[in-house]
Amino acid sequence: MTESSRSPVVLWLSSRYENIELAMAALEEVSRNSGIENDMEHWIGMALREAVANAIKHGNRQDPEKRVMVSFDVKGDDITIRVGDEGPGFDSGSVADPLAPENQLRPSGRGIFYMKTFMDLVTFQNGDGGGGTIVTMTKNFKNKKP
Amino acid sequence: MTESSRSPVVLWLSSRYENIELAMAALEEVSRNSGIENDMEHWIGMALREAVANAIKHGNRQDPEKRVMVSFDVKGDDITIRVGDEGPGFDSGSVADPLAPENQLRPSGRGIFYMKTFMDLVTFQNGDGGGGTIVTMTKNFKNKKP
Amino acid sequence: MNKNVTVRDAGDVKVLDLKGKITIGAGDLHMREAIHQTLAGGAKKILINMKEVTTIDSTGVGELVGCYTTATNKGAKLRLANLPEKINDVLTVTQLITVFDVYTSEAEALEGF
Amino acid sequence: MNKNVTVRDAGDVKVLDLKGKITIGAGDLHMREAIHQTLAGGAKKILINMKEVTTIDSTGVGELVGCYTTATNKGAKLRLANLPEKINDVLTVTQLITVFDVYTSEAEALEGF
Ligand SMILES: Nc1ncnc2c1ncn2[C@@H]1O[C@H](COP(=O)(O)OP(=O)(O)O)[C@@H](O)[C@H]1O
Ligand SMILES: Nc1ncnc2c1ncn2[C@@H]1O[C@H](COP(=O)(O)OP(=O)(O)O)[C@@H](O)[C@H]1O
Repeated sequence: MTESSRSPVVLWLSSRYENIELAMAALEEVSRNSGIENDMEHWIGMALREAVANAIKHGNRQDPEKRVMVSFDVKGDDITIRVGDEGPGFDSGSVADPLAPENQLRPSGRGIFYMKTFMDLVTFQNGDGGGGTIVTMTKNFKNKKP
Repeated sequence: MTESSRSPVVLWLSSRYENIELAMAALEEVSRNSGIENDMEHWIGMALREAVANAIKHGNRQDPEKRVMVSFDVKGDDITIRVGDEGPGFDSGSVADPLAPENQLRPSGRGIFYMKTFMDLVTFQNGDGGGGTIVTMTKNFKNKKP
Repeated sequence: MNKNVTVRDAGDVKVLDLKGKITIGAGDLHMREAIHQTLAGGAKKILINMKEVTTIDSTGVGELVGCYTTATNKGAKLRLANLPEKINDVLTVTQLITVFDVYTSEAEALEGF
Repeated sequence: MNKNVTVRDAGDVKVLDLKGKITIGAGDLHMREAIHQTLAGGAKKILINMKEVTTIDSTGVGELVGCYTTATNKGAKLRLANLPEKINDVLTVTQLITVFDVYTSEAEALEGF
């Protein structure tokens, strides 16, 4: 194993919620191979759950024919996870703040917030021609949790 | 979940032996979602290990830049697993029989035999232009083990 | 799918024991159903015991919030007890820990309910 | 990587306790090293205790065969004991179960070694 790039792994999953556990199983393996500790893995896993759930729900609208791509890349002490879908894309800048008092009792709208809380950096890209979303999340897994 | 086609899942793994465990983790999830029992999963997993190991070793020659594709498809009571590599391809017809007396003490040459023993049907295809091998293995997981 | 909610009585309090993952597609709907059933049965005091919850995602958190609102709207009280540290953290970062009535133990939660 | 071979003495027999997965990239080389070391140390009787082996693949089986050949070539005897059912099945289908000297228990294997 070289230090510079370990365990590049890509999954293509059909859009079913049960496949979230498959992405989690992959994270578990990647964590084991890269020395990511259990607590850290838990928080990264939390962000991964949210990203894959959004790709299935909002992106692919649970169409099992549409795929969710999940990739894992470890370089040094950084893990980068990408989650892509074949959905309509969206404007991540206009998502409501779940901490605003008027949103506090809303039953939804916390997923992206959790992703940003538990990872160091989260960015969203829309695919060419507006189709699809790719979320890129990075975390230095040797740092303490938030 | 519809009966006709559950859990299509595709993995793209870099050519490292440790990623075999990732394919196994995926099989475990697929098995859970499809009602494949533990003993049956063990034998299917045995075939999967051999196929992925061959793709990494003989196909991609452990070049981590080259990818191994693993896909799972469940239709009714049949699971179909495909394992693809980016290697030179080979002629599966000319592989030596590991049960022949002169081969019994050879330290290798049993992988394909195990795949065929533990699955119902195993076929090999070479990619276009001779590049790559795709192994397709099918098993009725409601049948008894061999 | 494993049913990961069971309901029991502690005096006039309905106690819901949650277990495992409260996540999208998994435990999220069971909790809602159980709460709705107990409310439909006329319960005015509901205690959610989170001791055995291993993971909760934003959907699970949303369900908790929804159950809290539904209970309040029906004039019932809802309390949470035994939050594992990680679950506590998840509610804390979204500032929900102050919205919910949270107790460290079941005994404490039942007292003066 | 977990070392999944430990070596101990039972009289003049070297007992190798294997554990976990004897598979490509995992436990395959440890076994070979351990056998070579005990042979280099002059051992003439080696017992492989497979009790804790959960999985063996064709590479692991190949290593077993290789160890058997190496031992035989050095005038040493090699026995296997405590094969879990699935491991036994894997050796049976390739007709290796008759090649190896297999015993159901360690005591049986040590007797008259
Ligand atoms: N992959 C995606 N594709 C399209 N829209 C998305 C995607 N991810 C998030 N969104 C949009 O952003 C909103 C906020 O997402 P999130 O914070 O995860 O909360 P929730 O999923 O509970 O609505 C969603 O309601 C949806 O409109
Ligand atoms: N994916 C593959 N690409 C190229 N050659 C392969 C592949 N899989 C198997 N082979 C060839 O078939 C032979 C027999 O394979 P197998 O029965 O698995 O035994 P072993 O891997 O121990 O040699 C290999 O030695 C190799 O030459």
